[in-house]
Amino acid sequence: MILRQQRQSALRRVLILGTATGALVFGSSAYAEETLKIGALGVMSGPFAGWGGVMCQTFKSRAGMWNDDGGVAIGDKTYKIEVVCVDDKGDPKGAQTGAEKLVSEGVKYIQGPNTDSTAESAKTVMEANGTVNMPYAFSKSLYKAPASQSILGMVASYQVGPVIYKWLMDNKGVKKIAFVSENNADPIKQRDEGSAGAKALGLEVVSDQETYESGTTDFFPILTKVIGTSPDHIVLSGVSPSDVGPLIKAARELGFTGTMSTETGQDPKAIYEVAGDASNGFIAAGGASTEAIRSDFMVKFIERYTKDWGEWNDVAGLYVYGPEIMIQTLQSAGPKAIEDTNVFKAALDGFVGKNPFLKDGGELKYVGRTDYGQPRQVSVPIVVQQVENGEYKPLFVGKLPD
Amino acid sequence: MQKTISMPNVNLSPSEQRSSSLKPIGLGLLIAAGYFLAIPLAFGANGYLLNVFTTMAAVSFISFGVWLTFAIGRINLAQAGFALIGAYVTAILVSRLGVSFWICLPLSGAVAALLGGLIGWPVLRLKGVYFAMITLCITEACRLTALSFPALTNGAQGIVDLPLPSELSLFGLTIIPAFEKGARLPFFYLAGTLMLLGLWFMWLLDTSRVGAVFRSLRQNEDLASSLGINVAKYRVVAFMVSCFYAGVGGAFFATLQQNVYPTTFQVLDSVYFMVYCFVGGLEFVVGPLVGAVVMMSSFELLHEFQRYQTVIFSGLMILCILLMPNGILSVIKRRSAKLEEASNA
Amino acid sequence: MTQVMLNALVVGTTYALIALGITIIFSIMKVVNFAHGQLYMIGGFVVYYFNVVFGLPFWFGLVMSFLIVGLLGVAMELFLFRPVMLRVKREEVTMLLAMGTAVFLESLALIVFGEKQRGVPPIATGVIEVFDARLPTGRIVVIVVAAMLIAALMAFIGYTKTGRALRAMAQDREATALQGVNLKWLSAMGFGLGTGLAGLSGGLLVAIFAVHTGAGTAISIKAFLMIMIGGAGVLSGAILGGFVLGFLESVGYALLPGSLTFLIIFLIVICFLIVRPNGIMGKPWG
Amino acid sequence: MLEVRGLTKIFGGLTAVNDLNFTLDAGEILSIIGPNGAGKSTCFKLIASFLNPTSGTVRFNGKDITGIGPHAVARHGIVRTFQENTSFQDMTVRETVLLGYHKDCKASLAGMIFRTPRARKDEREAGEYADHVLDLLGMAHLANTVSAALPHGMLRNLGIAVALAAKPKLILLDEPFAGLNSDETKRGVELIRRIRDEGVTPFLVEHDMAAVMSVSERIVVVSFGSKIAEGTPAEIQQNEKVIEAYLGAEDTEIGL
Amino acid sequence: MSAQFSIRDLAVSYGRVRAVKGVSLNAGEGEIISLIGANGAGKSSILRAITGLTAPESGEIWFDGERIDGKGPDQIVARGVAMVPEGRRIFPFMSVRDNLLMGAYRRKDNAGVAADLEGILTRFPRLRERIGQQAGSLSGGEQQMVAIGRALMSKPRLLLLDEPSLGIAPIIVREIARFITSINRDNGVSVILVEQNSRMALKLSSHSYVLETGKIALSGPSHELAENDDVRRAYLGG
Repeated sequence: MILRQQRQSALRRVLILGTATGALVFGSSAYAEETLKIGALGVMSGPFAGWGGVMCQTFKSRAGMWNDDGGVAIGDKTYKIEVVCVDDKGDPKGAQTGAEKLVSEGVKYIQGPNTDSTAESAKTVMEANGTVNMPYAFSKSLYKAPASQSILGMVASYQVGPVIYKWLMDNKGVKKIAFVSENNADPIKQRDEGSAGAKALGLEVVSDQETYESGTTDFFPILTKVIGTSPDHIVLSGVSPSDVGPLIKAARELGFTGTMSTETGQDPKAIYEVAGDASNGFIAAGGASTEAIRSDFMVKFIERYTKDWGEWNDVAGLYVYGPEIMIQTLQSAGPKAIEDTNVFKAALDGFVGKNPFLKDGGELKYVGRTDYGQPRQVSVPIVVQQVENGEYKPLFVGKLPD
Repeated sequence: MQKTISMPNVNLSPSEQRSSSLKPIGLGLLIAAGYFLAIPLAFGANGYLLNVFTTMAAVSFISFGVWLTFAIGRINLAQAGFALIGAYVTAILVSRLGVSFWICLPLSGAVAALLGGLIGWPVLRLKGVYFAMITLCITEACRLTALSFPALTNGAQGIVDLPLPSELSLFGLTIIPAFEKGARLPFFYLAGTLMLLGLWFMWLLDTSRVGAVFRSLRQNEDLASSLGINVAKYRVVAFMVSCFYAGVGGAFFATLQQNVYPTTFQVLDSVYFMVYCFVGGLEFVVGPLVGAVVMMSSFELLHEFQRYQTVIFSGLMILCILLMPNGILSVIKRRSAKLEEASNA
Repeated sequence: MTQVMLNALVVGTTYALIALGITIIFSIMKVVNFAHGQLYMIGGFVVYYFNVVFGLPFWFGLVMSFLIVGLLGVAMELFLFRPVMLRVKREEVTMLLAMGTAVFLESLALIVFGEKQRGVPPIATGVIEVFDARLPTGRIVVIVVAAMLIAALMAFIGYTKTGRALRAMAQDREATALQGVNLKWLSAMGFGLGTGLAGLSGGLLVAIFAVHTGAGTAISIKAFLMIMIGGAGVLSGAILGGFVLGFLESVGYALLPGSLTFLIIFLIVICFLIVRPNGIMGKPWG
Repeated sequence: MLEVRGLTKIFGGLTAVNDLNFTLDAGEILSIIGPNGAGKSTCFKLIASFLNPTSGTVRFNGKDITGIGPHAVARHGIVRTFQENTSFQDMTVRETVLLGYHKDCKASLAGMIFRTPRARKDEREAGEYADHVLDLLGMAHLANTVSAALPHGMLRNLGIAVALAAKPKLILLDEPFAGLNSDETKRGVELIRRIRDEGVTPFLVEHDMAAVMSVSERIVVVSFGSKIAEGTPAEIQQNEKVIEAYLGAEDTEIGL
Repeated sequence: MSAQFSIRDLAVSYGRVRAVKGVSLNAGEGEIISLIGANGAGKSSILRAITGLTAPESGEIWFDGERIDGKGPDQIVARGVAMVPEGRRIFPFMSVRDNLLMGAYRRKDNAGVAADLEGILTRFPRLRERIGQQAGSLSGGEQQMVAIGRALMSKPRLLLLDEPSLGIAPIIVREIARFITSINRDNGVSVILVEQNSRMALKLSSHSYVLETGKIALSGPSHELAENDDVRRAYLGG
């Protein structure tokens, strides 16, 4: 059924867009009056399509909800949100061209990119044009001065990691910890930060040099070696959604009995589908979609997303914070910020927004002063949760340092 | 010098004789004028389009190298690997040693060419799919090397925040002013200059005796060697020239993006360089340029289709190969030949 | 070390199955099918849809993965490769066509199947301990099935009339036509057999690994490595190549830091091909 | 001029050429005959250095040229032709012949690309020589025809033309008469004599007995890689070993 | 004579090159006819057109009262036409047995196939010795035997032979010649023989056609042609 739905909508879309081919040349300006164009730039094809694709879909669904409510009020006017997604294919060259494309269409606010290499390449464009973007990448040079246009759109793994490790030390008696990661910029960076964090907590890091290549199907060889160091806990650093299930499954099949975790957002259903019962107890940072803590608004969003894209993806619960805080900040900064991002940036410091996704509400604000010297990170609650039969059960909710 | 001789018994259509209908110098001037005058006048204020044209020019520059290896009958999937080498040479020299970009640019090409020569010497003995596969392995090996030696390449983290090109001066005379942050025109002109120089050199090469030797290698290496042509030497020369183009192009992209990662150039890039040569037409020096322009602009135009962009793009690519297996230029040439024939009749 | 050897055995068997499909296509069409990994991926999704979404038995899905991906291959041969090969002689064109098909299938799969990774319920549970090593029962089932499939395929190619004709066609198409073989039918069938094997391996392996739409390229590159090691177009070479790569990978991961393993594998393959361009079992075709 | 000593080539257990010895004097027309697969072509490839012998030496004008590579052999003055349709498909006849002159070009690589005066002089000389060769072979009228469109018989001539354009001292002709009728063969024989008169020594591999007998001054017969006889055409026709292994006796029943 | 096989006004082109320009010929049942001429005269093109490897440009080909031009090679083989291609074209990496069995691809009578295989091995004892060997490792003469045996395995009623003597020692050529006459005589198979070895062709056949640049220059009973002065000068070196 899911399949058919998607196909039908796919077909319709192609037909509609096909007839509009004539008008597509360099972006239409039909709605310019009351429309606020916001971009999403990320990897939407290839092995990492799960990141940029979900980011784009999340944003589109959230924008759809705003528009259904009549739009977003900024100052005196109400704006409809139009989301323009650009696929950078995970290619730095594509990210730069894509960023230029969004800029040329008058976009001032962008979600993404999703990886260090694409975010770094887009940065040159962002800085030159005064465009604000929210990368989901952890390279510090994106957020530290002289850079000023990028805001980390999520909780950094090296912030989540220690929180989880501390909890594990206190509650599960973990002493020895091992890290496994894919041999790629972001995962390796997260591994290194995670490993340093674990050492700082006094954990014994028994293995943190093992990496596997993108596209590996069989993780037995790599995990054999990791498990050989007999860790109590294995961290899958920056693991891509496509690898997490097979990794958990392989570790359990190799007889690993300790705990496992990752700091990035993962979809529990997908993990459960691949790893089955082996996935139970797997710890991941997530959004706010678990039943115990989510608000009614979150439920609505989940419904909307499911309606738009056929199936809920828990990662969307993480990506939805970016657009939310971006729009809320715009509202608080006022209409001038629509054209001038300096106004927006100036508003970051004192901004306090509402978190509509958690039952208990809570604040949305910007942090990162300690890490970057300026508020360049979205502060969202760290929801640490555990997979149980394809669902997340929340373990605890942590907070980011200022 | 060349006498026109009547040809009894054999009826040849014009396409069977090497025609000079694409008048090279005029075409070169046209491309130069279009690029350096028309585009900046029309789109000078549009950063996105300038970036697209810059990328097109630089990518077709790299593709010229692939075209040359096609000319000697080799399917070269190593181009992205050598571009990555060039990119890292520039990144390392510029960021660690503060060497001027203007020295790094040709130097990256030279390093890539040198490595290409060393690797090419044994590898070029292979032909067909074997050569294609081994060059694919080379591209992967380059990426993995960049990942595996962080002391030099900073591993997976890449080398970031590369400085923009500084002023190029000779005897106190400023030839090229320093690039300003956010200014796109300098890169646009630089890419265009590279592209035109690359095209000019390819044209010189192709129409010279060396070009004829290269073509003979594609068609029959044994026959060529029986005539005293040092086949091994010439194919290594072709490969080195190709790698030089890759290295320079890689250095350009590293500077344009101000960063380099192991994933900056990958197998898929190699494939696309090949695609551009093909779509344009392998018989024509300007083939890679035409192919890059057509394919990249159609990809950009397909942005509106959002998540169907890649499907439609690859579908178009397949159609292109199905309908024009010898490239766009061959179709144009055939049509003009037909028109000529018709007007003669 | 037992674990490393067992890993090598599991990986090798599955790789051999993957390599067989691509080598069949290469031997009969002289086409390096760059879309092999994507077809493998589609095979995995076929099994997923039949088994998980439609709730039918795994083995039924497996048969369907062979049939559906095989038919896809037949269509590729009929509508893409044959018309192009009739018109152009340069082998680059078919290679490029295969690359285009790979990109097309992958992006289409992303739209149709979505971005999530998929898996199926385990076909067998439990783990067997062999000395100090562990071997999950699911994996045993998969290698046994894979080995049986390989044996069946070898028997088919070696001892049946159609298999003989396939071998003949790989050596000389015209001479084969002169024996009364309908080449059009046979080469479409051969192509379908090759892609069907890709689908079958994808479908079988989804039982122990997982599948997502971006999985293809890496599989393709590994498949190329295997057939290059073993000798392109030689069935026994593909099997050998699969095991050699599986062994190198398992041992490499056990002894070396991560990324070095594949760097070294690539370097070995490059050096090896320089010395022996036709692979271990390679025959100088044509 | 050419001296072949103990030439042996083994392909994975299969002995293609076995301890072959013979010499060739300048200006002499020598032929190797034998059935296909007897090792004639392999022998040619070994002399022209397309293959490395398992053992044995090839000397040319006193210099050892064993296994130095085809282009180096060509530079010593030995150029071979190929069987049948070997040509540069997409090149015109004149372009092909110009290429044959390549080894006598004196300009450097860069010089060729950037058209130095030296390179232009080379081109002029190559052009003149190419026209001379085409005239010699009666192909001037086909100068601008693409090889692939050449009439069948002309391809062989093109092969000889391009070999001659390389100014050889010794030309190895691989089955120059295959597929010719007797008329054409006769003209071929004349052409070979004319080549010899130009100062190029022809050396043939052939299995057309009649043609070989009429053109050769000396014949070497090989069977299964080994030389079984050597001598003048008349001697060969009477040689018992040759009759037994190669020619056979006439069959009265079918009249052959 | 009612012809079992006939060609009318056949024309064959490759691209712009016309290889065969309006050729007509007939062969009666059980007859051997030969086509002689230089390379490029169009002999092989005619055979390729008959077997369906090349589609004729125009003209008709009739076999057993049925028009077979435009049909695929598999259809034509099914009707009882087999060809031994120029250069033998055996499958070098297959055993001699598999090569021979390939010839019987279309046959369903397994017992008959086994008997015919036995018959061929009896006729060519050398092949029996090498039955399991890869065909590529055989000598030229033996390969020719495999190629002819393979063609016979399809039980043809018309056998096309393209240059069976090419590159083969005269001593073996005789053996093959004897074999051709014997299968013609014993099995009643009609034969179209294409040869450059004009002497052999004229000896073996009852009727011959001399081809020059795609056209029939001369034709007639072979023994008459053998006496013709033009033929003697051009083809027999007399």
